[in-house]
Amino acid sequence: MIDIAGPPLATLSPAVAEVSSGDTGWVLAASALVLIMTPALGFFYGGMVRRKNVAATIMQSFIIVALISVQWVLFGYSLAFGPDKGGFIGGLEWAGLRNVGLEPSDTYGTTIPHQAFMVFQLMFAIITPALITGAFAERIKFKAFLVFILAWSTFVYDPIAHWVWGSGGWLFKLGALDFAGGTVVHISSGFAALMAALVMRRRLGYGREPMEPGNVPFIVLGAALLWFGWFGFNAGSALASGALATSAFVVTNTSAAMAALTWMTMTWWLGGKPSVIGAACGAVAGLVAITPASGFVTPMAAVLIGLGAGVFCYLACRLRAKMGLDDSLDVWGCHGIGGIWGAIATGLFATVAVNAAGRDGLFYGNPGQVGIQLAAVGASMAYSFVGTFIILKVIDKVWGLHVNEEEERAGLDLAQHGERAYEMQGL
Amino acid sequence: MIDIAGPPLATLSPAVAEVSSGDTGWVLAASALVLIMTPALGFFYGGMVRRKNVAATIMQSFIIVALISVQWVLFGYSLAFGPDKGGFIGGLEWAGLRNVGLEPSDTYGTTIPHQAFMVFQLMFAIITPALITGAFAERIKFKAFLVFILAWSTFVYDPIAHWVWGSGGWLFKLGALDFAGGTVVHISSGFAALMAALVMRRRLGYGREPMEPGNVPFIVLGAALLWFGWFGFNAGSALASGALATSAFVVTNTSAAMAALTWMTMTWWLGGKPSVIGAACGAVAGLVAITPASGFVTPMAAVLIGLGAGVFCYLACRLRAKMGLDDSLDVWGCHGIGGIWGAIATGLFATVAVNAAGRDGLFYGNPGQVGIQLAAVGASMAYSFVGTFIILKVIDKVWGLHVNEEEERAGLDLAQHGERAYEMQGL
Amino acid sequence: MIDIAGPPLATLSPAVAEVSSGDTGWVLAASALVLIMTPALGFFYGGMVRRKNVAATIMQSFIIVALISVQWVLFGYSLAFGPDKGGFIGGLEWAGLRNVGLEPSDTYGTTIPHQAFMVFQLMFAIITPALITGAFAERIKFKAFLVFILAWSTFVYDPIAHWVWGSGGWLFKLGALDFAGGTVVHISSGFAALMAALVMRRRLGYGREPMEPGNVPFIVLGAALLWFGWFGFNAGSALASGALATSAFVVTNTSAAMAALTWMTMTWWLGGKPSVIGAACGAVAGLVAITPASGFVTPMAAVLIGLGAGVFCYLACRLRAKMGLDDSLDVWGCHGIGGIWGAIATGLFATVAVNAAGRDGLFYGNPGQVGIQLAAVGASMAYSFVGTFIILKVIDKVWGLHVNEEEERAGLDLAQHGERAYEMQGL
Amino acid sequence: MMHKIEAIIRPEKLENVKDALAKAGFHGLNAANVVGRGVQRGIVYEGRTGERATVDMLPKVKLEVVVREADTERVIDIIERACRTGKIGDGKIFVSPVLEAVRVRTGERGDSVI
Amino acid sequence: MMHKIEAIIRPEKLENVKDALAKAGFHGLNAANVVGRGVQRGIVYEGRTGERATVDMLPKVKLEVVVREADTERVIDIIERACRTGKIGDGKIFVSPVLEAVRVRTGERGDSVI
Amino acid sequence: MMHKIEAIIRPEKLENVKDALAKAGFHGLNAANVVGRGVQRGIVYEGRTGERATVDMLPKVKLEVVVREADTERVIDIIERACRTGKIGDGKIFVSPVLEAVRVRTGERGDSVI
Ligand SMILES: Nc1ncnc2c1ncn2[C@@H]1O[C@H](COP(=O)(O)OP(=O)(O)O)[C@@H](O)[C@H]1O
Ligand SMILES: Nc1ncnc2c1ncn2[C@@H]1O[C@H](COP(=O)(O)OP(=O)(O)O)[C@@H](O)[C@H]1O
Ligand SMILES: Nc1ncnc2c1ncn2[C@@H]1O[C@H](COP(=O)(O)OP(=O)(O)O)[C@@H](O)[C@H]1O
Repeated sequence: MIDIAGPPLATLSPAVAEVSSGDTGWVLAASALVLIMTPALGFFYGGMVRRKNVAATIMQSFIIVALISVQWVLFGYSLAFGPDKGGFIGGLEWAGLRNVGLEPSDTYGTTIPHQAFMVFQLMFAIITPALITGAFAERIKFKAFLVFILAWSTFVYDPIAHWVWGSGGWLFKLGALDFAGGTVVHISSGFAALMAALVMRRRLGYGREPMEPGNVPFIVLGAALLWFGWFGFNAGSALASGALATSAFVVTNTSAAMAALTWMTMTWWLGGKPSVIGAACGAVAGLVAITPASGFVTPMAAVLIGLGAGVFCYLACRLRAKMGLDDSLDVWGCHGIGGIWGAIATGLFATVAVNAAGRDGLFYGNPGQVGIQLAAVGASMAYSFVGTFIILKVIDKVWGLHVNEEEERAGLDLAQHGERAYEMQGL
Repeated sequence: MIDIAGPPLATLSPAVAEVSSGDTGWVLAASALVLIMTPALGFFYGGMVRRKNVAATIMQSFIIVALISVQWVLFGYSLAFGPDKGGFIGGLEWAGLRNVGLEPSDTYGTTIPHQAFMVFQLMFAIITPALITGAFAERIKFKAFLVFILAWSTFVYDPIAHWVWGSGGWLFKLGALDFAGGTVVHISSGFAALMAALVMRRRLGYGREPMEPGNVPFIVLGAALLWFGWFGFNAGSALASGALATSAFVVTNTSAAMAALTWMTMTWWLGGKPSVIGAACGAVAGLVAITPASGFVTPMAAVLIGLGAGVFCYLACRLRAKMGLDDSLDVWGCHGIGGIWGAIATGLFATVAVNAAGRDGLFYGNPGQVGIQLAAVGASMAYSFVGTFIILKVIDKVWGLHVNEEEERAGLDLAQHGERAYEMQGL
Repeated sequence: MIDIAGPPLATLSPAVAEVSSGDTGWVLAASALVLIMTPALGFFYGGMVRRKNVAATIMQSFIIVALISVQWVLFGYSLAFGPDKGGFIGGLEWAGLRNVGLEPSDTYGTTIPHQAFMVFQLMFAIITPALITGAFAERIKFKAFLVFILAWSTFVYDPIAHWVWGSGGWLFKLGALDFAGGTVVHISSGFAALMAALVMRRRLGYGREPMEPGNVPFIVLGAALLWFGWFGFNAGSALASGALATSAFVVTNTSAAMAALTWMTMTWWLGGKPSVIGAACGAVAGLVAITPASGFVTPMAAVLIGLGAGVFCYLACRLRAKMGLDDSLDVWGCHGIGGIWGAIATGLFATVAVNAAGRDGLFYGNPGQVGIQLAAVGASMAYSFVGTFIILKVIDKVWGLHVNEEEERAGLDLAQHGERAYEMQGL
Repeated sequence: MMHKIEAIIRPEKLENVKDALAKAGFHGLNAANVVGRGVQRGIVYEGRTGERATVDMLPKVKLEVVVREADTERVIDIIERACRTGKIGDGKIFVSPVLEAVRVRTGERGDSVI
Repeated sequence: MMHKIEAIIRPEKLENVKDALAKAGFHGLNAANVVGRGVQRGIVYEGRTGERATVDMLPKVKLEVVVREADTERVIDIIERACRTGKIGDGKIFVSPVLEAVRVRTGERGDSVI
Repeated sequence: MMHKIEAIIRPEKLENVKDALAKAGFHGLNAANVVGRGVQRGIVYEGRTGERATVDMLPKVKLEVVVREADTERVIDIIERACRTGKIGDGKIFVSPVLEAVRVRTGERGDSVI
């Protein structure tokens, strides 16, 4: 998933259509690793909400896995990666996976079965909308949620994925570097989350009542599994096993680690105590920031990228809180800001010494790359922002977005699903 | 693990005995993935029982991993895959893994070390009896449980595995298609569970007192890890990395997703609210149903298989409840019915377009396949049903199956293991 | 990571510097598997402490992942594996990963990128200090903890890793067999834990108040994920996919299984009931004991090694308890004794039939190997013991090791991190 | 003399009643989770697969306020108004005598401490 | 006048006593988890590795039933019978006066509401 | 007659007071978790990202000891001393009358059972 100017390299050599067993094995393993990230996210988020909402929050991530898996096979993959229509969207020629077979594609991942590329990409299509759920946690109607996810995936994610990764996509052609999805995944979801927080009313009692996280171990469990899965996310994006995958693996781990330390230190310094949740959030922020850069930078650059992620994302979250915005689980601070920082950092630290198919960044003598990166950031940010607004407003009109007050007080677990997360300890 | 008529292909070319590093890597990774499924099952089941039984329920799955790992190495593998004795059972020539070395077998998985095949198979031998534990949850004596598992593995699982997968096994010769264990794993355990529910008395208060699940997040955690591990289960059953593994991976994911959506929708429709537990159970049902078909069908067929799994298994569970049968965690509904549906669906949707080594099903012009599938279903169903009955009755006579009333009231955690799952919050 | 006498084989053929995609894929997958072990350890330990300390305990493992990931990249790897200085330590030539690139090293893991070897080794450097945290659980100051880990890693782990695995390391040259880290990982951490328990005061109320484990499911979750990850730990230590990795995988599973059964049986026999925690601890003990042996022994030897682990480690834990030593979570009993047993067992059961690059043990006609093993044990034991003492004493003087009484009563979650693990159920 | 007013109320009403009491100047109170059975004999619980069971003990909150005898009626009134929905399960209030009250911090006695 | 009967009993006996009271027509009651110490000074807790400690506070259920004075003896009797095992730790029953009872739903007062 | 002494104290003081009471010969008692509000109006809770909120209900332990009337003062005194820190939030003690006590195990009545 390297975005570089010009036609994808693979198209130059469509003859090489043999499946590599090593590469396929790695991409399948990576796909499994990315799959587990979305339930992991459910635990990361589920641990942060109050106990009356934990099952519902986990459910949101879990059911997205199911929903988008079906959407993708039916038409999502075709919209995102199908034959290009004007640089903006893929056609429906590949709907129902017609023409998506077990031979390698001549465009995407040319040493692995086309379906392996498809299923790896699916995992990204799953986790992106799942990230947004942190913005409207603890108060959205389940039905409205389902419609939102389906619409957002189809009308926001699929086009942006096409722009950046689809052969023929306009951002792809522009030469933006985005190894594993900083723009497509994190900026799009981060700004969708910001819009959701602007459109939806805040949680009852927000800013007055304490909203203590219900289960800190779940937060760490989620963060740990996200970290684990992110190796598939980033190192799998090499679409092959070998040096590039190794490099992506190493910088991913380094950035996550540095950001976890940094965020924890920030909470120690500004909040008085080293926060466990802060360490977990920091790791995620570091993973976010390294995502677009992961195929282009050195381990020492990753240390700095992680440092920046810890500082910027933490401050963004505090700012968000100060503004009284109820992006309940800080999706914007983590993914929006982390994604922007990552995109810029890619423009700063990228070097062809790591990836000959990439480009140099500012610090390696190519100042123009930063501008290209910002263009990609701006485009996906704006598109996601506006698209999310429209979708939410339509849903609010037709079905209503919010549970009513009584349901919110009772908690979504009971109100929306009729199930308590933990057995009532009725003696 | 493809079952087709005639001698296994590999035996035709025993000369090719070189270990493929790519295939071995994939099979080892897949084995690790399948290993985690059994503790995952422990959480899936552990979350469904009341909190006084959660540790004991998780323990049942966990200790089965240990117990069968030793049984398999000592004699189980030899019984299942050792030199054929009349199509019914393997001989003890391979007991203690004698003759099971690091060179490829000339029969099973001919590009990987024989021990790699052995250990991959072990993971199936582990999870199958673990599935049954859902049927007698919250009331079995731990000692009786251990004896049951050991006996059932030896006298029921090992023979059926031999019939279907062992070279020389009679069902193998019949030409039944079972890619990853619909018959051997799911039908055998599902009907063992039904028998267990028939033989054992119901939980105290069953049908009068609410038996609220103790920990819904654990259910979803279990289901998510099962989904994750099932990629190893099904795509690993190709015993090689490449196109077939990719295809199995894709249909596995698709069926799970569709079934999760379907089951959730059924609970919404018939129960009034979209159930979180329902989504988790649905995913498992979809995974079950696709298991025998996973090497033979297209992604669109997987959508239909998942749909059927969601509908049939959910209705089977309701039926079971209506009949007042205490198959406590619905093993029969999920695995018995899901397994049957999968076996039949394989007979309907299989196509040699996906797997040249397979066969066409009804919809591809080979109506006879459905009959063969039903024969395999019937045989393993009947054998497991009867075998389970005998084993349970013997154990009941000798040691007693049930904990006494006082122990059941107190919960198995304390009564059987002397450990509470969660620290008593004694202020 | 095979330690045999003489210069490492790889150095003999520095010309073969090509990256194998299969081997790299396996080592990356194995690295991810080992990464998840440390958070898993957090849950294993976190479940054993009282609920007021669960988040803090999990945090210790989690933050070590971050801390050591950065330390390793900056200088740790260089100290452990950098150019040898007198057999005792590596030089700082590789600090900041200078000269650690994407081509294979000519010394370590010659078919995979040097950074892949580096990151695989990192995972071992992470988990080793994390193991120690069980010794001072529920009472250490977070700041002191951080300093301790950093110092211990640098001054104890990195040198020992160099001795045993670094090319030029003196134990390496001696011919000690340690496939995956019995000495480096388990004995060093186990005896550091013993020293920590000797230096630090016991938990308030120790021996008077019951210290009931807070969350048994977390213990099993941790043990299961440790088991899962340990396949990467041991089978990954082959640094290649194939027969040796397969063999390591099989014996790892077998020993874990046997030890889990054995420990559980011991608790049944001596404690009256089969303990769930016992089964989990047993599995870990079995994994510990097989670690040094995992590349050298047969599955049947693994059964015996697991049996020994279950018996010896369990008795060691009881002995420890009887002596009133508060090694709170039995690190010494599990890792110290398990590591020694494993090192000796390697000297007993090793056979070149499994690994031609290894050596025969006592039972295969080479009694001298046991002596060499004991030398390696003794050296790392003594060094770790003394090093830990000095580090702890210095920290105690400068910052103080213990939280104060009030903080200990309140629990580390609130006192050190200002976060409760579970939402206060304040109605 | 003082009275202890014990009110067994719907958990979701605790916030309401706390606020109402604070507004009227009654800050001191304590509350705990209980389960209870009354005229409201229980609700039907529908299980995973449609099986039904009756839960006869429902979760309630027990609120305790110790007040001066003279304030009893006012406090009862506040609680009643804050907690009434008119549907079965609204709860009960019980009043009992309290002979003495002590402030631990200072050792003060009598109804001035409440 | 009314009485409040507080019974501190073994948790596993709650089901019994609830049923017995219902049979005798006493539906209204509430219950909560407490820990307690009495003649039963505690039990020995054996840890993971054999270390022993004494738990002096054991989990109990505190059952509260408010009844008409005239019913007090009957209810005590029912509770005693439902909870007695004859072994240490069976619990205690305390009776105290209740001056007033209110049904929140309707505002009704007096012993007809219980 | 007997008295019930209800003390609402800081959770971290329970151990102290239990020991002090045992030393003075008072073994029987029970305790439960409650939340409470008093002069101590609450503490500020700082969230993950710095947002603040006031928690007005703080966790407390409610200790109950039923004693002979003659022992009331001594027990109050012991509790006061074991629980006093002098800072707001030390808690309250309330005393109320108990008319009867029953030992379930034997059926014994009166103040000898406590
Ligand atoms: N006699 C009683 N003694 C103690 N608690 C009671 C009694 N009667 C009712 N309660 C408590 O009051 C709660 C509400 O009573 P309920 O009869 O359901 O209310 P309503 O009178 O509005 O229908 C019950 O759940 C129970 O906890
Ligand atoms: N004086 C007391 N005040 C309050 N609660 C008490 C008192 N004495 C006993 N209890 C409660 O009663 C429970 C049972 O008392 P215990 O003495 O163990 O029963 P028994 O008299 O049958 O031996 C104790 O656990 C405690 O909760
Ligand atoms: N009038 C009251 N009725 C019932 N409980 C009370 C009352 N006043 C105080 N409490 C309880 O006592 C606890 C301590 O009271 P507080 O006023 O904070 O102590 P202090 O008087 O030392 O400042 C409160 O948290 C509450 O649970």
